[in-house]
Amino acid sequence: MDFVVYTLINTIFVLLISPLFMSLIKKVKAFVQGRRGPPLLQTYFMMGKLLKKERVYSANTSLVMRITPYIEIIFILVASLSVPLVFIPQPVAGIGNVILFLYLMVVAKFFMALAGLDAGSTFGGMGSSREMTFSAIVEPVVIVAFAAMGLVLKTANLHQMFGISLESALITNPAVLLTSVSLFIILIVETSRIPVDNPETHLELTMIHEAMILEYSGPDLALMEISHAVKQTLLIAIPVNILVPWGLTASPTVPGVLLAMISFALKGSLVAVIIGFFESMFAKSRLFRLPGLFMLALFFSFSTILFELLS
Amino acid sequence: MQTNLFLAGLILYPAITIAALATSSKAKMFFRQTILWLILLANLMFLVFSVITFISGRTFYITPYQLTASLQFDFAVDRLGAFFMGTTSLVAVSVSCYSLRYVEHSGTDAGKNVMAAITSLFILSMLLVIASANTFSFLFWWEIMSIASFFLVMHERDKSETRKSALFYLIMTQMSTVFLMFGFLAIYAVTGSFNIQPVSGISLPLASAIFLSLFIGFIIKAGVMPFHKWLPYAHSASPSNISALMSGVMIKVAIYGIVRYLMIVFSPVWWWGLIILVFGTFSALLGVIYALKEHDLKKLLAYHSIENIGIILIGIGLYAIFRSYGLQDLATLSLLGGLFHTFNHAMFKSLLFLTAGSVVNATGTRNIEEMGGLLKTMPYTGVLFLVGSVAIAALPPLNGFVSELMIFQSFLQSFTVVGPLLKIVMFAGLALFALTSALAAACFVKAFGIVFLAMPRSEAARKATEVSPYMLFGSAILAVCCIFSGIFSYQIFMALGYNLAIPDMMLIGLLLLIALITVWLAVRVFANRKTRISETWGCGLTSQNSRMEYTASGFSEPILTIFRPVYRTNKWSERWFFDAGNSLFKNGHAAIRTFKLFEEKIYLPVARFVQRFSLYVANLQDVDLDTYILYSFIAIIVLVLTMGWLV
Amino acid sequence: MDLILFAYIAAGVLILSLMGRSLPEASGRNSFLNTLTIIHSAIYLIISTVILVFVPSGTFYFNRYLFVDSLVTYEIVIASAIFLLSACYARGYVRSLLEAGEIKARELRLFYIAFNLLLLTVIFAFLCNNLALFWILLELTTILSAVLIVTLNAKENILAALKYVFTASTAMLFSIIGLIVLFAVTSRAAGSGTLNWDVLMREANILPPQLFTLSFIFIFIGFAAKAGIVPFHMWLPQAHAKAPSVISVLLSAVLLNIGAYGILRMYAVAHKTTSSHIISIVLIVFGILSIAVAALSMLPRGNVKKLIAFSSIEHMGLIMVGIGIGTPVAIFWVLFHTLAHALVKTQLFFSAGILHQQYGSNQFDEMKNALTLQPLASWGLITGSIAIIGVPLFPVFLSKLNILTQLAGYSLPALLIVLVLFLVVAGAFAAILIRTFTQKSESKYRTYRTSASMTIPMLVLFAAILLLGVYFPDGLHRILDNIVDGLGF
Amino acid sequence: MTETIVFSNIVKILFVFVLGTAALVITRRTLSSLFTIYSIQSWFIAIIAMILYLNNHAVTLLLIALLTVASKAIVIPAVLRRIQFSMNIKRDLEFRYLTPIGSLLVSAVLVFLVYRLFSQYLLTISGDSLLLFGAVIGISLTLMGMLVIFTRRKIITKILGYLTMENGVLLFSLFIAELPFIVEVLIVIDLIMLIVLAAILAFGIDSTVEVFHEKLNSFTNWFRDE
Repeated sequence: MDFVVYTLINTIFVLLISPLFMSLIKKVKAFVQGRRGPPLLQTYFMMGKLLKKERVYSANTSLVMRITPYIEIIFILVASLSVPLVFIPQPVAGIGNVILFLYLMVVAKFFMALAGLDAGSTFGGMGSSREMTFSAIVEPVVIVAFAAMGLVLKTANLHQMFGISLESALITNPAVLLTSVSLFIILIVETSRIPVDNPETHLELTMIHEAMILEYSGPDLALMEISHAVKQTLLIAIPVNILVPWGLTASPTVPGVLLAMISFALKGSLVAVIIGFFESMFAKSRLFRLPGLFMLALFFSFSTILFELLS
Repeated sequence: MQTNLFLAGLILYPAITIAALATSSKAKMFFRQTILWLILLANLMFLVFSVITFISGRTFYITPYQLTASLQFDFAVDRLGAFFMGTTSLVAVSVSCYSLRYVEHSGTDAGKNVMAAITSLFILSMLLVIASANTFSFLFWWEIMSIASFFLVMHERDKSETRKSALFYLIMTQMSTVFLMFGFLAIYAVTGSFNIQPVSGISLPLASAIFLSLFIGFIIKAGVMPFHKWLPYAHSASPSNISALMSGVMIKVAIYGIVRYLMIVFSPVWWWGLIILVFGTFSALLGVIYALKEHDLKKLLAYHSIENIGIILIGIGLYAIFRSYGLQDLATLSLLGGLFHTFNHAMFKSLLFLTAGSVVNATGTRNIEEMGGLLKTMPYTGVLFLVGSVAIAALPPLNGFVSELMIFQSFLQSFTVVGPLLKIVMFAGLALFALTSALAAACFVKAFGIVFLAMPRSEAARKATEVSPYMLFGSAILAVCCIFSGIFSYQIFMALGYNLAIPDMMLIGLLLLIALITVWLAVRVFANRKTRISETWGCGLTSQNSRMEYTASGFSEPILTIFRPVYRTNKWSERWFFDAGNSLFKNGHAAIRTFKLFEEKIYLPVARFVQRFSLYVANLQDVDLDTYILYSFIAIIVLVLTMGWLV
Repeated sequence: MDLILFAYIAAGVLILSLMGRSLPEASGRNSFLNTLTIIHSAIYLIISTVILVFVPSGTFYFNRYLFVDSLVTYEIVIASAIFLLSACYARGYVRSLLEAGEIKARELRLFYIAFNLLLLTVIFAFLCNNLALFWILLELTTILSAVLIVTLNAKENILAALKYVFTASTAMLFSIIGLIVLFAVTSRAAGSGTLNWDVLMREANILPPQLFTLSFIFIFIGFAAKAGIVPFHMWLPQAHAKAPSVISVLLSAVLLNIGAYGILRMYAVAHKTTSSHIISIVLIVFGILSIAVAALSMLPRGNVKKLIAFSSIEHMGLIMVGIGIGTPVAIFWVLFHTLAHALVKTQLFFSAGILHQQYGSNQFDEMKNALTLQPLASWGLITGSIAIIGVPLFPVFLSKLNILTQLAGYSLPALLIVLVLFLVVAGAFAAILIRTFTQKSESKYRTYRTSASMTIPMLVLFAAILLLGVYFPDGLHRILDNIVDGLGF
Repeated sequence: MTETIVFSNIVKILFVFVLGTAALVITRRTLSSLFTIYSIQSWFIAIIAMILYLNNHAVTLLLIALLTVASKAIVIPAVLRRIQFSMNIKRDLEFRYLTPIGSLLVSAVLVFLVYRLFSQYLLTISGDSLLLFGAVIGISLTLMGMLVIFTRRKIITKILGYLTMENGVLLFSLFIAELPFIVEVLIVIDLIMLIVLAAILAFGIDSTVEVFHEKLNSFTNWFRDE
């Protein structure tokens, strides 16, 4: 019973909060560039507008184009269940398994790449080819980072990780700090932020993520944008909830959950601001320089492991 | 019940072979169909047999035939044997159902009959290798398996490429028999008996030597990295239903050998496990990297077999390490991961080969650069290929993910337990394993995307039509198995008595379904339902043709540049000029050549050396009479000398 | 029981005198002479099976110069069976040689006389108890087979026959030295000198080991030349390639066996003396050397009969290794291997003969679209070579596996070397067969009509090989067991 | 006592003569002289056999001596001369692998080698040093015969080399242990058949195939009427 309540709260909260973070990042980048930037609720308005528009499909597309948006959203939503934002339920049949969480996101990426190819346009093809290449290169970095965290916290289940971080204040533990740096780099890569890929631009040669959803329109595009936003919130939530867990509650009491929601909103927006500044500081790096960045994240995770082994 | 099923199968297969061979020249299509239906029936019988034995858990003994006192065919099917026989017969059922119509495509009537005959012998030999309880019958059926598969690879023998790969295949299988025989005979020298039972009282160096020779023998047949080169050639040369059988099941027989000898005959030492792990990891990684540059559909799938065999070996290697350290539960987890991946790979790889066979038949070419847009003309094959690709790319709801998850799980849980040096190895293994499965996903996006999506790139692809329902049904059986064994994996393991700490895929599937329904309803209610068809955005270019699309080599080019040191691609170009001063350029062409490391550096030099040395020895003997007598004279003198000194 | 011996001699003399009289002209002559030969070898087969079944082993004739024991009867039955099969095959084969002009009508009488004389000498060579008499009969077989090689109307045959005669007889001279030393040793040790197998077997344990090894080595040189063991094998590929296929069958399946029989007998005696380990080292070294040279010189072969000849050398090497190991199981399987090798070798040479008639040459590159023109011969050659490599459904697999099992007990490195050499052999056969049987050419070939007399022996052989590979008759098992006990292993 | 010393001296002298003839066989070029040397060699061996017979009165020795004289001194050289006449070859000039001097050096080394290796074994059989010496000469004569076979070009000279090898074996048997006489006779008959066949083959090599076959047939008709 407690699990059903958890799913409802967690999903609704994540759907509500993620567009906020997206527009907050846009606001910060605009502020750094000296402009006022779009209103905070701009992403909500965009979703609403897109839902009302008609769908336009290219003649070459097939079944894959039509089912990908749905696959995107449902896999990301199920992945969101393994990252408790507000309160930690009793573990149910390994939902929080790290590998499951990562691979659910890989499914979303897999079908998005196929959709990119389906329209038969050069940009879609280029987008999915680059997306699949760099997600393949980053995959070991991600898994080693989570493995390092698993080594530090002695468990491979996200729910238990958050539980353990709840009891012992981990902010002081250096190993966790190192993994959170590599987790932040992974966040930048997975949500295709500036050094890896430019989310705002539609300039053919520079966009990777945007190229794949170039052919989408109307409700499909809305679904794709929402799943992208939710994914970003999940990746923000993991380092945040482990480093600064004080908002999280173990029991589903109403005041506790409300407090947790507010605290997560604040923490999340703080990270969003950091991302905004981070993006403004860098220019998009050359494509084949990226593996260097990934190796940096890998270096951090290996140092965590060495740190853990030696101590 | 089991005995008469086993015996019935034992009699039916050879009867089919003899009947088909006897009437090979005259038999028309009707007779061949009955032969194929009989093979299907025989496979079904063995499937039922292995399922019963697997569930009953009791070992099934039978000695149907005795050649002499010491040489007899006794078969013992325990749970491990039943599992492998079940996988084999399941794949065999779907392949024989598929080949009911597939066989009609190629070759003459006689050729097709011979192929059907040898296929039944091939399937029987695989089943009996797994079932055999003593090394004599193991070697007996192992050799028949090799020779039968050699003849099947030779089916389209008028193509020179088939001849080359068939010869290469035969030499590799004979080499694997050399190592196997060395191992088995050494065991016979120690224990004095042929039957496979725990070997005790062996000095470690001898046990390691025997294990290594058996291991090399098995990995040659399994197509693991240094010895993998025959696999892509053999699979692309042989007809698709045969390559489905070969890569789906024959390779697993080699894996069965390794597991049987590791689990029962020897008690593994930790560095044995390390060797298996290292071979597995590099075989997996290089397998998928080479698959990425491959544009021949069947070769691409063959390289993926190498990758998946590598993954299975990782599971088995981990099992050996954990068992030598006494971590029983981790050992069972990794072994079950390896074995479950064997089953999964048999399912989705045969599915992919069968659907690839239909695609190759429909378009008449194996090169994916000339395909495209087949999902619209061949929807069912497309969907089945998609299920296969999702399974092989280890994406959650399906079975590929569950077995890779179990191996990931044993990697992750091992950190808290194993010694420091081994932890570093584990981390490196984990990283490489993750890279492999991610690259596999990328490769299958390329394969599925280029073959089935967007616009057809050649006339043949445009005119492709859906294949016959038999072929679809054959592949559908495998697809259903993939989905079923993926979603209910947790329940299956619980039923078998192993409760493992893996997520319950049925729950995940349920959640996905609920999410799908809610989202679908939400979109149906809120969103606008009008859809419009127009043409793809091409920066204002109006004429939209297939040359605008991304090609397979384009898709894999970024990965090729990142992994350049592995491929050691060299850019080759030649130019012709009108004038002597090389100023007026006439024409020329350039190419990026990937350096075939294994072929150029290992196989060809060895082959050339043997050729040169044997030419030298042969010329030594094409001489006249005087030199003959001179040789005898020298031989006698040497003999007399040594005897004088020795005696 | 001397009656049976006289039956042999009477049949031989009768047939030869019949051949001496006036003969009908060309093709009639061949069928007349051939029927006589078939009758002759059929009689011999019947007599030897009668001996096999009724005559108890260890009976002596002709004041102890000839004797019969289980090994002798086993070898005689094989030899006369092979002679009968090749006699039937010869009827069609020699007729086509006549039509092709490779053999002259007036040669036929010489051909068939030599053929039957060879049968006579082979049977008596096995029968004789005295080593010197055995030596003389071996020399006689060399001369007769040389004559048979020469009957073909080609220059290289003469050279091949000459090489054969010289290499074989020079080596055989050294075995007389061995005989003389043996005779001196036995007269010194046991009072009266003897060269009879049974006496040698009895007195073996009192013979001085060093001297016996010396005599064994000298005798081994001669018999090795006859059995085609490596340093003395030079004549074998040349003789087999040039001789008509019927004769190369006899050379390969029967004459090599006599050499191996002599070495086996000598080893049986050596086994009783205390110095048998040196002798087994010598045998195994020579065996592995033969397998190595044969395996390596198969790869660049272009001529089908030379390829088959080299595989005979390889199998004789394996038999030497088997004898060298000396355990009862190894000897049991060596004897089985002689039978299996003889049958498969005959099958191979018969198919090579037909292909030779079809294409007029033994070169592989000439044999275009063989499978369509001569399906029986091509499939005969394919199944034959698969059998000779040692693939399960055929008998050679059983004997090869078991001899190697005994070798594993003896020394593992040797086992590895032999296994790798068998790999090279398999590779060579595969490479050559794949290249040959997939050659296509549009040019029209007249298909050579194989007569019934050629196809029947091949089908009989194929059935026998397959049966022997799958079913191991108890009768054969019992015979081989008493031979092994008889030889004192 | 004295007559045993005299006897062994005579035998030693005859050994020297036999080795001399062997050296001549290796070096001589003209065929007719080769044949005479061969018959002289056979005579010497017959004389040795006779002397041995006088010494220990074994009847087989006498018979062997007479057999050697009959076959090897008279019949075989006649057959060879007749064949050489029909092939009308006079001399065999070319040498292969070893020049005459080289062959002589090698055969000297061979004699020493055989002596060095086999002395301790053969002593136990032959009893006194003279018999040992004879056996060693016998084996080295065989090896020298083999030397002739592979250094000379013409087949006829190879046949002659084979005959000297056979003489060496005969000498060896005289000193170690005489085989039963019937065996010696059969060996000689076998030798003659071998020589005739080799000669016909040699004849075939030089002439055309038809002439060879017709000669082969005439030989068999002769063989059949007997």
